Amino acid sequence: MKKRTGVFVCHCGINIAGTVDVKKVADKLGKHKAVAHSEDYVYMCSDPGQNLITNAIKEHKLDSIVVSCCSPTLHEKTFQNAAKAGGINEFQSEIANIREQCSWVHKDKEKATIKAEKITRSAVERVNKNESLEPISFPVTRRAMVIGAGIAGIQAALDMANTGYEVVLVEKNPSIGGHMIQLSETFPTLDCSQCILSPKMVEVSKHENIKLLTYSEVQEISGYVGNFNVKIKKNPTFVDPDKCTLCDECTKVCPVLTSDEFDLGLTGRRAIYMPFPQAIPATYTLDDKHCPGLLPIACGKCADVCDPGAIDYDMKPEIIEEEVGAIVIATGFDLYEKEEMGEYGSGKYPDVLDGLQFERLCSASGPTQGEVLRPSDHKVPKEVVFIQCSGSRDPEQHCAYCSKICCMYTAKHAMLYKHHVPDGQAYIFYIDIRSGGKGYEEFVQRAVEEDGVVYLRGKVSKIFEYNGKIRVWGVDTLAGKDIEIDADMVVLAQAMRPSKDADKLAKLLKISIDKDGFLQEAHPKLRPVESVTAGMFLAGAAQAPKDIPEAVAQASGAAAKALAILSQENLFHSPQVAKSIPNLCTGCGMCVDVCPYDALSLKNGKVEVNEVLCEGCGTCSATCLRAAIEVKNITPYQIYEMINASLGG
Amino acid sequence: MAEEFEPKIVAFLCKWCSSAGSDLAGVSRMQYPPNVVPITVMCSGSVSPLYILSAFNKGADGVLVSGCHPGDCHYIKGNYYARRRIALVKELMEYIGLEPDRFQMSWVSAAEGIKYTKIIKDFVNILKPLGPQTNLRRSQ
Amino acid sequence: MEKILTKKSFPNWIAKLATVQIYAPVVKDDLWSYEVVDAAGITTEYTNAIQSPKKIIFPQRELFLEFSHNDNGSPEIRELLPEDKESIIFGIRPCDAKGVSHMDKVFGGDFEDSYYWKRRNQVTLVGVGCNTPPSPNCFCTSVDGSPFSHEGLDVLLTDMGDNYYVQTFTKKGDKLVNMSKGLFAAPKPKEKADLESLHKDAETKLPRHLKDTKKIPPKLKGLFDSEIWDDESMSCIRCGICTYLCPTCHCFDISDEITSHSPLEGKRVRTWDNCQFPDFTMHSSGHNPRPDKASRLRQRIMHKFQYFVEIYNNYQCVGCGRCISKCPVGIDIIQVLEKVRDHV
Amino acid sequence: MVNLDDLKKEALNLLKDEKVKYIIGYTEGSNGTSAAPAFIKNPEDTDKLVWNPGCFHNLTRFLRDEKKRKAREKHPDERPVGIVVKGCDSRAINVLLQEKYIKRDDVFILGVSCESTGVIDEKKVAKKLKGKKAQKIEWDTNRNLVVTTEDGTTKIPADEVLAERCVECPVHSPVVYDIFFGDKIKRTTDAQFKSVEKIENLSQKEKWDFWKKQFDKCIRCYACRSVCPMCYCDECVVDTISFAVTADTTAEEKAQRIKWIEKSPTPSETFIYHIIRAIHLAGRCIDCGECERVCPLDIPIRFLNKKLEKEAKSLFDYEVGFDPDQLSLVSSFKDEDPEDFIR
Repeated sequence: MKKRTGVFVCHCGINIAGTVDVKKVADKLGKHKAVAHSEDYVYMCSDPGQNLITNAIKEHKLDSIVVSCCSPTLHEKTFQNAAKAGGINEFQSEIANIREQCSWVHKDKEKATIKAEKITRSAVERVNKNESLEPISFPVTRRAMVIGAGIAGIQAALDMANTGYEVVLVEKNPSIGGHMIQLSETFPTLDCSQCILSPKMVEVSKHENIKLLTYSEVQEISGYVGNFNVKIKKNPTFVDPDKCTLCDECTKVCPVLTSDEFDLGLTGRRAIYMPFPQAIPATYTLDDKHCPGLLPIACGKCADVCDPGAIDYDMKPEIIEEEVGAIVIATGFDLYEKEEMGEYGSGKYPDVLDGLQFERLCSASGPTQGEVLRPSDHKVPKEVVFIQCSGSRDPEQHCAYCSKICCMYTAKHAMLYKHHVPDGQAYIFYIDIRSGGKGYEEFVQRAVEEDGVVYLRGKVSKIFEYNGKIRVWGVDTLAGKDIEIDADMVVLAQAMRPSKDADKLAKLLKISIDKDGFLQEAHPKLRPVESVTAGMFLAGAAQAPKDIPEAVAQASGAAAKALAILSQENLFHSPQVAKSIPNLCTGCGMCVDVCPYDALSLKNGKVEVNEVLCEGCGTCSATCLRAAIEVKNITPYQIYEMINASLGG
Repeated sequence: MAEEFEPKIVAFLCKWCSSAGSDLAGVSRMQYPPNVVPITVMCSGSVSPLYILSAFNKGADGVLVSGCHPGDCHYIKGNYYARRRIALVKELMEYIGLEPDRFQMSWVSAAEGIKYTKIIKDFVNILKPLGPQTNLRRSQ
Repeated sequence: MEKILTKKSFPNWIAKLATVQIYAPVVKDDLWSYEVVDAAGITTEYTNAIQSPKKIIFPQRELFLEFSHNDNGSPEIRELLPEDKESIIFGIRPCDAKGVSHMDKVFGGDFEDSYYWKRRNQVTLVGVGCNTPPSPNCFCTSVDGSPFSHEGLDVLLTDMGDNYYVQTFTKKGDKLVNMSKGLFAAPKPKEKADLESLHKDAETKLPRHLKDTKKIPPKLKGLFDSEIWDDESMSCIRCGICTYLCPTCHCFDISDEITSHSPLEGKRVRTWDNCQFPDFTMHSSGHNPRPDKASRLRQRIMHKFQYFVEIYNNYQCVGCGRCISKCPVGIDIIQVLEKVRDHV
Repeated sequence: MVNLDDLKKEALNLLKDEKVKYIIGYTEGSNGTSAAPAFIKNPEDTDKLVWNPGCFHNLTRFLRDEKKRKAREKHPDERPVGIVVKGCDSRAINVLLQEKYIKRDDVFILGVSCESTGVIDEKKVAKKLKGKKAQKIEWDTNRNLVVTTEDGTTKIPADEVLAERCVECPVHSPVVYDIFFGDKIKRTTDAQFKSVEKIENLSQKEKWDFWKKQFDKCIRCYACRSVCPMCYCDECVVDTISFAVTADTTAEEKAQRIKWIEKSPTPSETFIYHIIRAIHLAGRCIDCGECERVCPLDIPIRFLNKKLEKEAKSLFDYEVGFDPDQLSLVSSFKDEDPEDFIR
C-alpha cells in the first residue's frame, strides 16, 4: 500500500541551507509517488518547527514522516515525539542526515543538493516500508541474585538489599568472605582485612532482605532480563545449623586430618570443620570427600558426641529454584598454580609460597598467629625474596595480562615482613612498578624508604634448594649484573586467574568470557559492569584482575545497574527486533549460532525470536542463507530500496 | 567539454561507530567529495553480500562497508562475522576478475572522523581512473 | 527446385550468401553452437549443437518495450521491435527446422506474435541433412520426422560425396540459389536415384527408436493420475535442461526489468520459461497446481504427446535426443514413452 | 576392491528385514558410460545395483525430495532411507547433519570407497572413444579404466579420464557411514586446489574475460542449483515468485519479494546469480563436482566453489564436511581472522 509521507527539510539556519538548496530538495521529493506533502523550514527542531510537523500530519493526513536534518543521534527522538503528537506511530518517522553527512562536509552546492536528495529519498523509501511498532513491555520479578560472596558479591548484595529488594546470595564455599577474608592487612592503609570485612559478613547474615545460600552452586538458568529462573544445587553440610551449638566437640573426635583450604595447606583441619572462626554462616560442615562416616558404618564418632543431634549423615543435596529479575556475577579469582611455574620449582619447595599463603603467615589468626616462620623448619626467615609478575605478563609461557594488584601487595608483603622481622632483608624482583591509585605510589616509596626493601629490576631465571636455603638466580637489569641470593623464603606474586569453573558458569549463564577466561563485559569502555546478556552484571575480579576498592566500586555499579531493572514494574524494550519468516526457515541454526544475545532458538525445526533479548543488530539476517530472518524496519527489502534510491539520478 | 567521471559510491555504515565517525567528520567540518551516499545499518554484521552485489547491479562504481574496530562492536561480535563474510566476497570478486579496488571495507570508530574523510577521499581517487563500473551493472 | 552444387563451388556460393548475416554451427571448447560467422567459418561437418538454432528466432530474452517516467511523473513508453536485419541459418538440422515449423504454429494462427514473426520472416533456413546421425540419441523417424525432412526448411543440402544435392522448397530458398545460378547444375537421374537411396539408407542408421508412437496420445488420456509419473520422475532434479534445450519448447514469461529507480527507467522483456521449474505454475495465493516433479514430468510428456497433438495434429517432439543426452540423471524420454505406451 | 555382490547382499538384507524404507543407489544408465540414480524398494530389485566409474551422481541430493515427501505424509514411515555414498557424498551428509537438515537416523549409509581412483569425466572418456559407445566400464587394479565397446576392450590410464575433482579430492572414502565397502585407502593429494590456482594466476582482465566467456553461455537452466545437495532452500533468489506463501501471507508481504536478479540471461544478472550461489555455498560445498558435470554448456562452476573452499581453508582453517558438530564457516569466527584487506 502506498503511503502518505511528509518530507520536512530543515535549513538549520545556514548550517544546511548554506550548502544544500533545501527548497529544491523539498520540491524534488514532493514529486515522489509516496510523498503527500513536503516543505522546508528554518529550524525543524524548534517548537514552531515541531508544531509545523504535527500540524502537517493532521492537515495532510500523513501516515509517515521524513525529516531531513541533522544526525539521528541528535533529534531522532524529538521527531518521533512530533510524529506521536500528530497522531501517528513513532516508528513512522525517519531522519535523513543531510547535515553531518552532507552539508557540513561538502562545498559544491549543486552536488551537495543532489546528494541530500538521494539521502532523503532513501529515507522515504525506508519509512514507506516501516511497520508501526509498540515498545515491548514485560513485567519484572523484583528480586536479584548475586553469585559469589566475596567482597564484590557481598557489597552488591548489601547495596541492593539496603534499597529494599530481596537478594539471593549464592556462594559455593561453606562460608562467605572470599579471598579477602584470608588477607592479613590491606594496602595502602594497612588496616586489618578481617576487621573491615567481618562486619559486612555479619550484616549479610542478619539482613532480612538477603537469602544466603552457601555451599551452593548454580545449576541451570532459563528466562531473560527481568525474569530469570535459576536452579541452585545446595550441597549437604550434614550438619543442621539450627541445632548446632558450636561446641566444637565434633572436631575433637574426628579421626581424619586433611589440608586446610582456608590456610592454603599451611595447616590441617578435620573432616568436620568450621572454615574459620568468623565463618558465616557460623556452623560446621562435614566434608564428604574425606569423612569416612558417609560410607556405611565406617565411623560415627562426631554424631556420637553431638548432644543436640545436629549431625545427619543422610542429608541430601537440595535443588532450590529462585525467580529473579537481575543477576550479579562476582565469582572472583584464584591464584595461578605454583605448580605451573617450572622455573620457580613447580611448587615443590615448602618455603616457596604464593602471596595468599604469605598473607596467612602474616595474619594474626593464621597458622603461626602472625609470626612469619618458614613452613619447613619454623625458623624466622632472615632473607626473603619476593618475585613479582610470577605468571603474569608472560604471553609465551603463562598469562599475557598484568594481574594489576601484585605490585602493591608485594610492597605490602615486604613491609609486613619487615614489621614482623625488623632485622630481616626483603628483596623484590620486578619488571615495572605499577602503582596507579590513591596513595599507592606513596605506599611503595614507604616500603623502600622506611623499610629498606631492595627493589631489583629484572627477572628471576631460576630458584632451587641449596644448602637448606633457596638460591635465587636473577639479574638486575639496571645495574646490569647477575644476582644470586640465598634466601630463607621466596614469595611468588602469582598471577590472578578467573576462579575455577568460572568458564562453566559462564556457559551456563550464556555470557561470554574473554581470551583469558575472565567474564566479558558488554563494552570495554562504556558498559564495563554489564555482561553481554541483558540483566546480568559483572563485579569484582571475575571480570578482570582488580583490587578491593575497584571490586567494591564495580559491585556498587553492578548493583545500581541491577536496581535500575528492579525498580521498574515493567521493562520496555525497543521493538525494532528480529522477526523470523517461518515459511523460509529450514532450521539450520546458523542464526542461533551468531546471535550475540542468545535471543534465538530453534523450536520444532524453526527459529524463534525472544524479542526481549534481541537487540536488533541484524547479524542473523546477513547470516541466513534463506532470508528467513530480518530486523523490523530495516529489512533487506528496505535496504534494497535504499540502495536503489541512493544510486538514482 | 567532457565532464570528469564522478564515481557513485554506496557506503554501508554501522550505526554505532562508522556512522558516528562520519558524523564527527561533519561536526569537525572536514571536507570530502560528495560521491558517497551513506546507508546506515545497525551493524556491519548485518550487511549481506546481496546488498553489495545489488549496489553494483544498480550502478554503484564502488561499495564501502564500514564497521567498528574489532573488540569495539556495539553488538560484541557482529563485525567479526562481517570480517569473515566480506573476506570471502572480496576474494571471490577478485577471482572473477572484477576490479578488487571497487569494494572496500574499513574499521572507522566514532572518534575517527579524520579516518572516514581520508577513506572517502582515497576511495574516490582510486575509482576515478577506473571509470564506470559496467561489469555487474544492469544496463541492457 | 533441385540442383547440384559441387563441393568446389560451395565456398563461392557461401561467399555470395554472406552479404547477409549468417548463423552457422561453430565449435568452441568442444561444444557446437550456432553463432554469427563469416563465410570461411562455415562447415557441414558437425555434430548436433547443444542448443538448437531456436534461440535465433525465439531468443531467450526479447525486448518488448522501454518505459520511463518523465519529469512530471507521467510514463513514456516506446516499443522495441527486433531490428531489420536479414539472416540465414546455415546448417540447421532437419529436426531443428521442424521444431521451428512447430513454433510457427504456436506464434502464428489467429494471433500473430509480432516479435516472433519479425525475426522469423527475416531468416532463411538452410538445412543440412543427416547422412549419419549427429547424436547417439537421434530418433526423428519415430516422431514422424526423418534425417532429410524438409519441414520448415527453405533449402536442404544433402552431402553426396563430391557434390551437394540442393533442394529448395520456398521462394526464399529459390532466391538463395538464384543468387549464384552459375554455380548450380541440374541433377542427373542417377543423382536423383542416389539421393533417394541415400535418404533411405540414412533412416536405417538411426540409433534410437520408439515403436508405435501413434498409440501414445490416446494412451496418455487415461494416465493423468497414474503412478507412472511418480516412478519415472524419482530421479528428476527439477532443472530446466530438457526444456531449454528442446527445439520445440516455447513457453515464456514477461517481466519488467528496472534499470533505474529515480528517475524510473526500465524495459519489459520476454524471457524463456520452463515448465520444469517449480515457480512456473506457482500462484500468488501460494497454491501450486503442479506441486511436485511428477506432475511436471507429466506436463512435459502430455504437452508434447497429447495436448499439442490435439491442437496441431503433430507431436511436439522432433526426436533430436538432446533431452536424453543432457539429462543429468539419465531420464530418457523414449523409455518414459515406452512405459506409457505399454502401460496396462 | 569394492565387491558389488556384498553391496547387493547388504541392500537385499536391509530391504528384506524392512530396516530401510528404500535404497538410493546406482543402476545402469541408458546413456553409455553414465550410471543412473536408482530408488530400490523391492528386495528383488537389488540385483540392479551397480558400482562403476560412472557412478558420479551425488545421491544425497535426493534426500531433499525424501524430506519433502515425508513432510507431506500424514503418517510418515520413520525408517531410514538407505543411501549409497562416496567419500565426497558422505561429506555432504555431514553438512546436512550440521545444518540439521537431516537427522543421523534418517539415513542408513552404505559407504563406498573410491580407493585409488574415483569417477570418470564422461567428456574425457567420450573423447578417447571417438564416438564409440561404451557398453561397460570398470577400473582394474592398476588404475586403468577398462572400457568395453563393440570393438572389444581398451585400457585407459585413470589419470587421463578421472574427473578433475577426483584428482583434487582429499578424502576418497566415506567419512561417515553405517557399512563400509571396499578398502580404506589413505591417499593424499598435493594438488587439492590446482584448478583454482590456474585461474588465480591469470591477470585481472584475463580472469574477467575467462568468466565472461563462460557465463555468456549460461542459459539459466539452474541445473547447477538443482543438482546440488546444499541448494535445498525452499525459495531461491532466482525464483520469480515467493514459495513461502501460506493462507496468512498478506498481499503486502507478497509484494515485498526482492528481485535481487532478473530472469534474463544478461551478463550482469548471470554473474550475480553465480556469485551469490558461490557465496551461499562457502563453507558448505564439498566439491562433489555435480554442478559442473550437469551443466549443459560446460561452465566450470566448480572452480568458483573450489576457490571459496580454498580460502576457507587458508584464511580460516575451515574444512567442510568432516565434523557434523562444528559451527558453520560464516556463523563462526576467530579473533585472529585475517583483516589485512580492511582499512
